[in-house]
Amino acid sequence: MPNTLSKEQLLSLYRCMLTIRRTEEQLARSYQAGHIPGACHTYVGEEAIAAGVCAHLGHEDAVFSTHRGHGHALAKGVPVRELIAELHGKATGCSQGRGGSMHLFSPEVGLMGTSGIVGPCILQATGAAYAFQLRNLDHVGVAFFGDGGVNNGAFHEGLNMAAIWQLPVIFVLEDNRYATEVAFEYSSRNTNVASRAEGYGVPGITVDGNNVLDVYRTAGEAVKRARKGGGPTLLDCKTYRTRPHAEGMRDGGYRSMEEIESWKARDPIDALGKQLVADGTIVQNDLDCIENEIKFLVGEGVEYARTSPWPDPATLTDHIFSHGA
Amino acid sequence: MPNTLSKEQLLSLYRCMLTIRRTEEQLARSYQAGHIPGACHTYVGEEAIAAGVCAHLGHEDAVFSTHRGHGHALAKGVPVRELIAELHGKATGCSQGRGGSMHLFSPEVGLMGTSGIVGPCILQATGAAYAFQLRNLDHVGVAFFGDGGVNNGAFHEGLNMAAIWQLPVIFVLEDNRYATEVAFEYSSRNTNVASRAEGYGVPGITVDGNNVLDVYRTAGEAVKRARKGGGPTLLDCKTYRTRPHAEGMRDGGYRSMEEIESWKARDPIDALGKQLVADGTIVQNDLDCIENEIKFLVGEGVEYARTSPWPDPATLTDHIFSHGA
Amino acid sequence: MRELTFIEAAREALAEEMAKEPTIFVVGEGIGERGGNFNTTTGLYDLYGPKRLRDTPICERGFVGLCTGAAMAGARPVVDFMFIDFIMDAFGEMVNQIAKMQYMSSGRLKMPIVLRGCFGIGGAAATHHSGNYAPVFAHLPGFRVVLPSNPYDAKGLFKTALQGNDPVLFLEHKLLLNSRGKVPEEDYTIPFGQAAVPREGADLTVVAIARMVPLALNASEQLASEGLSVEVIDPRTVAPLDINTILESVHKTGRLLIVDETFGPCGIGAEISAQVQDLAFDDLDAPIRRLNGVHTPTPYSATLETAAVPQPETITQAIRNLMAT
Amino acid sequence: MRELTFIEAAREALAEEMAKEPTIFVVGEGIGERGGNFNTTTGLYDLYGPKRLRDTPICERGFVGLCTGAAMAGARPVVDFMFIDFIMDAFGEMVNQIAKMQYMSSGRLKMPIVLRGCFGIGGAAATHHSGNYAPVFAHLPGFRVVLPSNPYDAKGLFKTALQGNDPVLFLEHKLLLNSRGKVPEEDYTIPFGQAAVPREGADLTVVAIARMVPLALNASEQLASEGLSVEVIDPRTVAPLDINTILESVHKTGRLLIVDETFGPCGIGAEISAQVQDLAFDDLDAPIRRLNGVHTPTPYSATLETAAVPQPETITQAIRNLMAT
Ligand SMILES: Cc1ncc(C[n+]2csc(CCOP(=O)(O)OP(=O)(O)O)c2C)c(N)n1
Ligand SMILES: Cc1ncc(C[n+]2csc(CCOP(=O)(O)OP(=O)(O)O)c2C)c(N)n1
Ligand SMILES: [Mg+2]
Ligand SMILES: [Mg+2]
Repeated sequence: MPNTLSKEQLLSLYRCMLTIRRTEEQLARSYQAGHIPGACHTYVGEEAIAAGVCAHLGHEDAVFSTHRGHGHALAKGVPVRELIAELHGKATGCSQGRGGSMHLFSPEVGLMGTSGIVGPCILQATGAAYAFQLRNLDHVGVAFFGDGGVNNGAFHEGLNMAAIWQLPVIFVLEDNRYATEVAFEYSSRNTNVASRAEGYGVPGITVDGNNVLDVYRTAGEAVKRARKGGGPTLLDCKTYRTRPHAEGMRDGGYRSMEEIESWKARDPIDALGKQLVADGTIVQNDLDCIENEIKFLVGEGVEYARTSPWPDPATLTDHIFSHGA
Repeated sequence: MPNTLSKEQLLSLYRCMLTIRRTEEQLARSYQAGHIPGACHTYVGEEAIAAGVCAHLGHEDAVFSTHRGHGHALAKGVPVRELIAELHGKATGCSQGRGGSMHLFSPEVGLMGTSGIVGPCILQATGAAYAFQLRNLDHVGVAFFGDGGVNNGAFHEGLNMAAIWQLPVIFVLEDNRYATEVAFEYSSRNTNVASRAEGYGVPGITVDGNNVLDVYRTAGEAVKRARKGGGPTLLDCKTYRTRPHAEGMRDGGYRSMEEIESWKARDPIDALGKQLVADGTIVQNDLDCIENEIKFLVGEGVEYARTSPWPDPATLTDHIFSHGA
Repeated sequence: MRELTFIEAAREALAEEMAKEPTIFVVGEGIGERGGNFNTTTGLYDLYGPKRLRDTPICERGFVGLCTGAAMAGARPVVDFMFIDFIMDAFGEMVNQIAKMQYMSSGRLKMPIVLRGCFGIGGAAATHHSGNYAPVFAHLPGFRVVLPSNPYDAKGLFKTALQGNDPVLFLEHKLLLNSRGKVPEEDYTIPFGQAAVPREGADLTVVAIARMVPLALNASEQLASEGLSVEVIDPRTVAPLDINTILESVHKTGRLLIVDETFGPCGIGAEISAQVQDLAFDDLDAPIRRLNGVHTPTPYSATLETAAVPQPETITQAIRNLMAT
Repeated sequence: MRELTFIEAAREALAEEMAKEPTIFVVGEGIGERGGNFNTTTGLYDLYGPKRLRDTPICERGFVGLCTGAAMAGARPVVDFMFIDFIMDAFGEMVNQIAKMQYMSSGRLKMPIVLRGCFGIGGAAATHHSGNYAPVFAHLPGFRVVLPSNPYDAKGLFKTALQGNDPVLFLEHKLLLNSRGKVPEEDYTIPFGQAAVPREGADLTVVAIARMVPLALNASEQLASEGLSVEVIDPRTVAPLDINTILESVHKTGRLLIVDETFGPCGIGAEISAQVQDLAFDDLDAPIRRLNGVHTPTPYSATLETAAVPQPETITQAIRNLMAT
């Protein structure tokens, strides 16, 4: 199945993942430098999921995410510079400086929104799917959420409604084993969420979240089925974040160095790069070129953020209502 | 297992069910006569569940219920007259006239409360179990709720917490196939809730909710395990209400006469009575005596309600806070 | 002119808008074939079928979250809560998502969603079926809050709600649902933020909300025979609030009484009083007075329930007292 | 006298009460071994273990409902929400269950439960982490609402909350958590409903809430050099509200300004204004004025965030304006 992917497709998956990685690394540096005033939850280590899923989506497909949404925004097509500018609080950011890390909006590319509250994205993706079904469109709704969201009532109510109305929605669980510092094994006796989805009548598939080709394949089938009226799917993607929950937070106490290192060894970007070079699809130089492109893109993004204007205080109450407050 | 029950135990199960039945029938008449100002959801047809479960509970065990709670109140030990008086809105009611049908409180007998809102009882029973575990008591929390509650987030969050903390709580699902007029098959693709409980790590047992001996046996095992620190259980009791959702409501359109009749033919009270007479445990006269006792009890209860005083308007704001408002 | 009941008028507005706009759909419990517990959708299911009149499981948070996503994806949802009390479990979706979505997305997303429900004290509905959260949604930014007092306003305001692009909380008092009034055949709408003056007077201004409007009109009628000329103002929407009409009236009368069944503290009357004393300080010949429902959970029994709500006599007395001040 | 930070003082209160009362337990996300995102429970897990410092899944509704039942069954729960914004999903349990439980049970059940959380605008927390729902819980009956402005009050009021039998919403402003102040070694409590007068003055009264208290004190200090004598009142609890202290002050000064970061409409200032103009109409030499946070969702970027909250200059200006009125 991987071999059905063209070189271009494979490279664009690689490019997407690396773009997320380098942007997140830059945001971490910007945070440490004091240029990001609010929270900053990075996606480092989990890039394969956003890349593999969003490769199947167009701008009309609606993506909803949560507090760890940088990767989803970039994979869905938000320009690097708009993301960086947003975290810097600039008027040129994707949310015009109103949102920051946890409130990313680019409806024009189908990033319908990320939320600082855990749970709502599951329901909203289900609702977008409802609207698409009602309007006889073959678009899909996609929710990205973490293991911490699984124990929330929104998961239960959202999956049930998607199942009984056979809605075109993909639930993408990013099980990175922890909710902040609380282990999923502690907060759930049953961490096999794919099987739990079946309990609602939603097909559940366990996916290697660090293998972009596995994500790409399973997501492709789920999206295809949804577009054809086949209803929802849950992808139970097992993965890991290799940075702290949020920048500036401790990363000890709740997990071991060994555990972190063992997952770094399974880095999804290295893995794909090595594989493609090994099987002769590409040569190392192809990867170096991509690395350079992205390096430029990110550097340009930081400069853009730095030089962009602050939001005008006069706009404080704009857009509370559709026609003035 | 039934045969391990003494004649007295069998008769008290029968008496409990018949007390509920005759009280509900009286409340229905009182409603039609205009003596009950608010809603009145009867438990007719489901008596075996309250009787079979509560037979294992003491006053220290905490029962929580929902809008259809008359049967649970009576089975837990609320005097018939106090229930009837409450629905009449009298100061002598179990909630002193503040609550009516959907807000029954008798903490002194362990009826911790019924709620007009679907869902909370599941969480509150889990919480009572938490308090019992914290205080090293061997009491249990019990939640009675309907199929409509299964699709509510409270079910998901409550079962999960009960599972991970191994709390002494029994979840008693009364699956009477409808939430008002909405069929459970419509609102859930998977109506096997016992199996869904297993998905949380909560043992789930499917029970014939119209067979009081089956309820008694399975509830007994669940309560015993909970008291011993063995954690929660869900009893998926399949049953049926043979009266409308609430008094004064239509009962057509959403279900057929045949369906109603087929369940009336499986009446839990008749079934037990016939069985006990058939196997010689008792003679018809024993049943007639019970019938007469209860007839008196209910008649006396109506008279009590009729002649009891109304709540004093001067008490309107009492008890909002523990020491005056 | 023909007469309709309040609920018929509101239903006609919904039917007319659904005929024009195919993306309007209604969700709620029993609003499909059954036509709604309060007949809010009677007959519409036969015209528009299950996708546009969607019976839901009992998951208020879930279907409000679903409607949020549907509105973001181009549909125009109407949430029919039956009793408005049931919004409580959906509060997070309403306050953190629906109310903030247009702002967070800098106006790139619209939020055309109407949340309707019956409210108010009466009929021994008791404390879980008697709520009214208008002041809460007037306090928090992002909602239009509508409280019609008669069939004509119900239709005109509901049409404005359905045609607009902002979140609307549409509150229908249970005791007004069957009240009759003139409703023209011709199409019309009533803009938000425009108070009505159902009775003009010179001596004292009464601002009354929802069901308190007819009671205030009766009281004024009665006091007219005593030579007292009372002006009655019905704000119709409390967010936005038409303070100018109130100020003009107070400029004329010098005396203001606000009658609202809802709780006093931080209520609508508090806001009106605070604004009027600030903006019309020199117009006031006496302190502004408030007459509210008693600050207590709503009891069941008639003797208590009656004492909890402003009655014709208490209104008349409050007016007399203020005139004597 | 020794100095502690606000959060140290509150933690000391919790530690002292937990040592005395074994049925007190704390639930929340990361309040176990981690010691709380805001260090609210640092060190307590080692003393009291997992049952009394209970890390929860992300199910706010669930664990608030659990605590409700636990309180009904003899425990004394403390819910640590981290950010108070997270109460939104638990609103139904708070408003329909916790707040009404003592009333519904006619005082036979107590509801000793403390819900605490950090609130307030600042630090680019953006709109899902900047909320404050004090006015909502002052409007609805059944809660005590506490907003300390300094470490001394934080400890004394928290002890009162933990020793009482009523539901308490304990709100801690994020920007005050690390402020230092004198806290005696000796045991003490501060009763609810008793305002503090941190500064006496003769010309004008400022009622300030939480973080606005230190800002108002600074403004008053500055204006003193201009010969203006400002009295500052800190209600400390807004439910119950100590209106008498405010009335006495206004009797003396004749001018009242209420400074509150929270929204204006139907807010605390509206209630204070409505009461004072009613009860002290003839004492007022000028209209009562309110200075509130801007009625808008909270934006991320510093330029917008700053414009949304009363600043030292705006407070000084508001005082000058009112003096000139
Ligand atoms: C309803 C709600 N409760 C609590 C929080 C605070 N919070 C932010 S992130 C987080 C952990 C989320 O874990 P998970 O869902 O697994 O996502 P991850 O951070 O691992 O990607 C928590 C508890 C929140 N944002 N929303
Ligand atoms: C949260 C909430 N939503 C809606 C209602 C209105 N309501 C009252 S009873 C009921 C149906 C309940 O069905 P089920 O849980 O199966 O119990 P049953 O009536 O069948 O015993 C509904 C929707 C409610 N009480 N609470
Ligand atoms: Mg996680
Ligand atoms: Mg049912």
